[in-house]
Amino acid sequence: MTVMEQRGAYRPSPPPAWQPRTDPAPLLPDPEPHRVLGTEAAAQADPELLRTLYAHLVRGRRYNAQATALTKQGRLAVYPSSTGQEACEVAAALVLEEQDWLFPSYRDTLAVVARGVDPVQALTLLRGDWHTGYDPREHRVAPLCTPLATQLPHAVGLAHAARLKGDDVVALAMVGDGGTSEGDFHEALNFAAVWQAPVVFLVQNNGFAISVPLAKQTAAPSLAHKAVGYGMPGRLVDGNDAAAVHEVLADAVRHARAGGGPTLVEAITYRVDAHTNADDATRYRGDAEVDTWREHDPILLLERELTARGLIDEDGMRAAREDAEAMAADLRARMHQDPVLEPMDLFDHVYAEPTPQLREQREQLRAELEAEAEAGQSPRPEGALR
Amino acid sequence: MTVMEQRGAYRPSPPPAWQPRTDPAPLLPDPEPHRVLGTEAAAQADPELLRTLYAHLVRGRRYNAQATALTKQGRLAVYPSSTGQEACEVAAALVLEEQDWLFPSYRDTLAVVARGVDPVQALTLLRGDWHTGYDPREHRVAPLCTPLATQLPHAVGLAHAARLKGDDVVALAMVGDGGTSEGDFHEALNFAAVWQAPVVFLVQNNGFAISVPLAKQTAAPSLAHKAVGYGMPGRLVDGNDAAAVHEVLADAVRHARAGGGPTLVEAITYRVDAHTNADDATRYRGDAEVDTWREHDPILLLERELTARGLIDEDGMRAAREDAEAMAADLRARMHQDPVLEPMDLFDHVYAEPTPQLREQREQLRAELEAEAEAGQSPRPEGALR
Amino acid sequence: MSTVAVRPATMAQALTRALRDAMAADDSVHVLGEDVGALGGVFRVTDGLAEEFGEDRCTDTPLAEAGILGTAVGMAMYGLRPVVEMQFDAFAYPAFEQLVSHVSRMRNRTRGAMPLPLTVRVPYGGGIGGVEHHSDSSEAYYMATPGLHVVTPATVADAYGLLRAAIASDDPVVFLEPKRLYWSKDAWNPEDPAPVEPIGRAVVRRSGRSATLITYGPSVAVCMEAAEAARAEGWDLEVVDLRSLVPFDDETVCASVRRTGRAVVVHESGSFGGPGGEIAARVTERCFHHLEAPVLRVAGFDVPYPPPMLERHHLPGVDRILDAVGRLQWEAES
Amino acid sequence: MSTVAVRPATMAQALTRALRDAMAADDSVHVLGEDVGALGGVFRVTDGLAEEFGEDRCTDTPLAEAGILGTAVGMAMYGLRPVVEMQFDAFAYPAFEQLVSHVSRMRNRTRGAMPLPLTVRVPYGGGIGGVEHHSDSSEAYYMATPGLHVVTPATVADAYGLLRAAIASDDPVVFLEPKRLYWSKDAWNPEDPAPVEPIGRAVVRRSGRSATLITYGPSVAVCMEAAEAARAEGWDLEVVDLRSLVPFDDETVCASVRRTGRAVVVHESGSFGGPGGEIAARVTERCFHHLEAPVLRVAGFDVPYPPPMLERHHLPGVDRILDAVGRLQWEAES
Ligand SMILES: Cc1ncc(C[n+]2csc(CCOP(=O)(O)OP(=O)(O)O)c2C)c(N)n1
Ligand SMILES: Cc1ncc(C[n+]2csc(CCOP(=O)(O)OP(=O)(O)O)c2C)c(N)n1
Ligand SMILES: [Mg+2]
Ligand SMILES: [Mg+2]
Repeated sequence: MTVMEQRGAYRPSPPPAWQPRTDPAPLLPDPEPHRVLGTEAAAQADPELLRTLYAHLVRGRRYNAQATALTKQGRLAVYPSSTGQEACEVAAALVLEEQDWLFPSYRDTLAVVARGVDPVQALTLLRGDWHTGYDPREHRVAPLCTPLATQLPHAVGLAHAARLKGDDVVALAMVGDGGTSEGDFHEALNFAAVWQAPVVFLVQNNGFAISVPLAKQTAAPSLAHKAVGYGMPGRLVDGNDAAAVHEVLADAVRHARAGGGPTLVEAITYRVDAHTNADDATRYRGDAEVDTWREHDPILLLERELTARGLIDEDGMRAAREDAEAMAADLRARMHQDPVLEPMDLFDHVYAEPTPQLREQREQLRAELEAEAEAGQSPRPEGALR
Repeated sequence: MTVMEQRGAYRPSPPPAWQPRTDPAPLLPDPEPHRVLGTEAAAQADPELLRTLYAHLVRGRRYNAQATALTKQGRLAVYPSSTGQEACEVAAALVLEEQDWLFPSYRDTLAVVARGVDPVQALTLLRGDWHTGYDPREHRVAPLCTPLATQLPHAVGLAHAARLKGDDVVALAMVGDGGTSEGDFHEALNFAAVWQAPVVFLVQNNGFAISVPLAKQTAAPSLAHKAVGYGMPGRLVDGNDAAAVHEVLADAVRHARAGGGPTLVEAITYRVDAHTNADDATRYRGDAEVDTWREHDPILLLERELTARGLIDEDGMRAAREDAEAMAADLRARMHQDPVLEPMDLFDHVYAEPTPQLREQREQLRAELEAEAEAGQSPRPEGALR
Repeated sequence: MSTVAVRPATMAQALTRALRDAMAADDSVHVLGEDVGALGGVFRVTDGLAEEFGEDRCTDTPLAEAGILGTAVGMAMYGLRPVVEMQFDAFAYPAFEQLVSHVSRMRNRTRGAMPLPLTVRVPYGGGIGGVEHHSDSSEAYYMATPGLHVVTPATVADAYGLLRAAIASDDPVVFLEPKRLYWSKDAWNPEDPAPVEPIGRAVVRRSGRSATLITYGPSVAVCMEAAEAARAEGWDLEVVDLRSLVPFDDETVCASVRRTGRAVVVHESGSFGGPGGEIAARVTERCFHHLEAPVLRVAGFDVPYPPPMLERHHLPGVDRILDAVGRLQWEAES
Repeated sequence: MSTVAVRPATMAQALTRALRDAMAADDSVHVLGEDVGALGGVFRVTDGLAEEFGEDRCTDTPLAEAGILGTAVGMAMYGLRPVVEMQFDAFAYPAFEQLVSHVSRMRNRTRGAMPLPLTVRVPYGGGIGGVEHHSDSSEAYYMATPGLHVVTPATVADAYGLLRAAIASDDPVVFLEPKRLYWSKDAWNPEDPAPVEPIGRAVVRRSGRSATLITYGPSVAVCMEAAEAARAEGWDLEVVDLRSLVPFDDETVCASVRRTGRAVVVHESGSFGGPGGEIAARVTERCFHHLEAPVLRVAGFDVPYPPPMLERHHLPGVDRILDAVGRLQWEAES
């Protein structure tokens, strides 16, 4: 039986014998984003999970700060910080099993690190070194993806392939609110639903696509409402409530794993920092707005809950901070060593075997480098190149 | 005040102060497609409108048959027939005012003709002559569009431009069920909703995209359900009920004209003929299915209503058929004259002014043609080109 | 050599056979695209595959080319070998971003960790009386994109051999199928197809001493015809069928041009910025002192592909090729 | 000539000024793109336009490049003159189908009834330390698409003049902005910008007698530097800045090459299938008997654009240009 046959096929019969279709009601998101922290539901949350989330949030925040600092020091070419969005980043990584796959956007270094990729390797792209610093297969983490939303069909194809092979694999793909406007978002969600692929789409709605606010991005009741148009459930969650994000994503992953098909999750959060270090956020938003969101900070929310329930004390919080500091110190130290790049590597992975044309060009560069080395250094100024 | 400001901007406030968003309920389509013919609502329908629709349907059916016949005679390169879908084709053209614009897909020659374009001119593309045989500005009909869904953003841009200029113009854009899967569909609908552009999107869901049935195209409750994801109303209509299609489209046009923004209309219909004359429909569907739909034929439905209400008699029906025959005879006669194409025209409209390169190439062709003419005919065989 | 009789087969049949053999030989080969299932594709190249291998191996996708190629990338990331069908050349454009920004670069950006063994079949070119958007020659776009292989057959046997090689390649291959050759027939033995050669070798289709016609795909047959006609004018033309645009077989091409001292590049694609510029430039760089005349180009005009009623004026035909050969400064020799 | 002092201005400032002047002169000029409003674009080229002309004239769109270009087509169909900003070269790829299948062909397919006066601004090229997908040179794709004009400035004055000309053109223009020149400064008088020349004329930036460097956009400055350095080696190089790739100024280019007898084409874009092939081929066709050596090409390697830490090895620099000049078979002369 093919994948297509397993799912009850929908096909409109000729009017007037109109057949009942999929009921849209269960696909529609609740009007209010799901919350756990600070609600009665929090009492049911697993204390161990909450503590783990907390440690990761603190680490994540510190990682963002450290990477931003490294950018100022010229150690990174660019860093798109996820400060304020750590709950989404961390939960996305933690809900996955070993064999599952993560498809991050360019903002999701934190999720990549939380999934287990070495913090320095995860920054390879952003420091101006080769494009992907880790082996995607080793970690089951796709390369950080810059062309917006283009990673989403990859996630669908991979999940579909795994399902065809009978493997128990779920793919979780991350995208921003701006990315939902791209055609690739649409096509990926549609393929996923038609194929009932085990994929979870996590939209981090952080209010902005660089300078463009959500109101100029969509007129929808919510981004999660897009799900019904594909025939998959849409879920809305408070993206700063780590417990809620974890719960909603874990449900969606479970649903996908059980053969229930894809889910679209919209997490409402906020990008506290500028778009990247190169961005000037004062051009398009005021401090007051940022301040409101600081009061709804993901770490603060979780800390309050943990403290209220007596699940953490000052020592516990200090331990988390110290662990984060150690990570940051290590990151700092290792990032201050300049990576050694081999120019000849330019040609080695364009194809499995370099073409004759690339072999010629390789020879040319080799000769140039030798001449340069012989001359001690470039004899002529290279100013025009920088 | 900018267009953006006129529409109440949606922007999620930080949780927990969650603001109520657009209410999705009114955007969702009714579970049953809207119907008029054969229902009590039919009594309210304007008799004149019903008679006009009838005349156009009969003409349209005849046009499809004639064009298909011309294809078999080698007079047309290809013809994608809309037999069975005439109600949508005709209503789409008739709901528009003089100043409005129609954006047809490659299947919508009938709508183009119903809008007033000369029946022969409308076939220019399909007979293998130049790509567009009419002046789009004269008729406010965009060229028939082959790359699927790419005409939709054009409609949005044009409607937006007209609105910015303060002109009273609505654009109606047509697309198939298959076309809804393209990224351009998504992007166009999103732009339309964000800009509140006066556009009506008419999806003719005829069950197939060439051979691919709807079940492999989408898992949505209906295509109209996609509307809510853009924040526009979605409407479902029986696409073979000319009165219902006209009513739903007219409402949507009125809504757009009044500044209410775009609407997505899904018309459930059926492609009775093969995809084009080149297609073999027996490869992917059985006769039985086609036959069921024949019982729900748009002309039959309307004829029944008109007869039951005494709005037409045998004479009236004969008159409609005779009018259609006259159109077909004229079409036949004029299509049997071979158009005269000027090879040198290849170069004249690539740019406002031909580039020096094109002028050179033009000279080359001119010289070749002269040599050919002198030699009486091509001295060497040209077999390899065919 | 098998003893089975060599029967005429069409290029479409050879392509179908190549897909079938590849799918039978390797479970990880999956075909996907629009109408590739029950219909067998609009050119019937995937005919019978869904029936034989099931819909999960030969899948009708939703109608969205970026989605098709994008999901194929994901499938390849998981270790499958997807073969994607684009319905017509111009309908591959929606997938351009996936092709350029992902397909062509995934191996390089992951430093070899994540190769994409993926074939994109694109029916291309004109001469079939197609209405607008159905006759584009898009090879210039693919040639200018490092990381892709670009191949195109001109014969039935090559259609089989090159498609098998493309599917077997560990790198992405854009496989250009000349539409107007789908129904061309050659004597070809499906039970004993020629061995699958590696991608990247041109072949001399006709030896000659006067000048070299460098061509590929749909224009090979036209060049062969031109070479025949040229005998009447006293020219003995060599015809080189490139077969692979990337990698480019400089060796075979330049050996021929050095021998003949004159060359014309022939293709349907527009001239300006088209493949002929690259070919003429690299041949000139390598064979300058062997050239009696500049390398000339006979190509489609630099206009959007014309309507069926005018396409014969656009496509490079025998006359136009011979005119170019005539402009190769023969007086310089005498 | 005005008496206002000539002050140094950046290319970005000149582009802003061109947009502003065009918008002020003609109500139908509309700017749209991602972040072009309050932010003024990521390169600040649209700085202040939304404030001055309102958000309906300078509009932040949803994040979808095909949608941006597709709606711009509709706006142009209604008589507006849209100026679209693509944020980076590689992010124009999603709009490729709209560009090739509609923008470039609308005038032709409607037999002149529906021209599209539309400008697509594309920041292109590398040298700015951008991470992947931020440094592509995509001009080969646009050159191979009949119906588009393709222009690119190398100086502050040309940035103004060419952009005004592009917006004034009744045909679609792909306006390529060399990213690494955005902050380059020239003496330029915004109150008295040079007259807007029609598109299609190259300019000799430096006269010389030994050989011609044919180049454009970001490589012009590098070639000027190379020409200076070449003096030490006894070469007097001419530098031709093409400014317009389509139409191509055969006249100016060939006049120079006929004078010098030697030429090198220099660009950042990859070599194989890149603009240099076309340029070398057409120069050779026209100047064959004036050439002492084959036209050589110095270009980016045929690899996906490398990471910032390696880009200096990829980009054509002074040394590589001089090496090529050295290979122009000077012994043949003596
Ligand atoms: C196809 C494409 N277009 C444009 C860009 C440039 N760009 C990078 S990030 C960005 C905004 C993304 O916004 P969103 O999706 O909301 O993600 P966020 O930055 O908020 O995480 C833009 C326009 C890109 N990377 N890819
Ligand atoms: C971008 C693009 N991809 C593929 C095609 C080839 N094609 C032409 S019609 C068609 C099916 C269209 O189905 P649908 O949108 O349902 O319209 P219908 O034919 O039923 O009217 C396909 C795949 C095309 N024209 N454009
Ligand atoms: Mg965002
Ligand atoms: Mg359909």
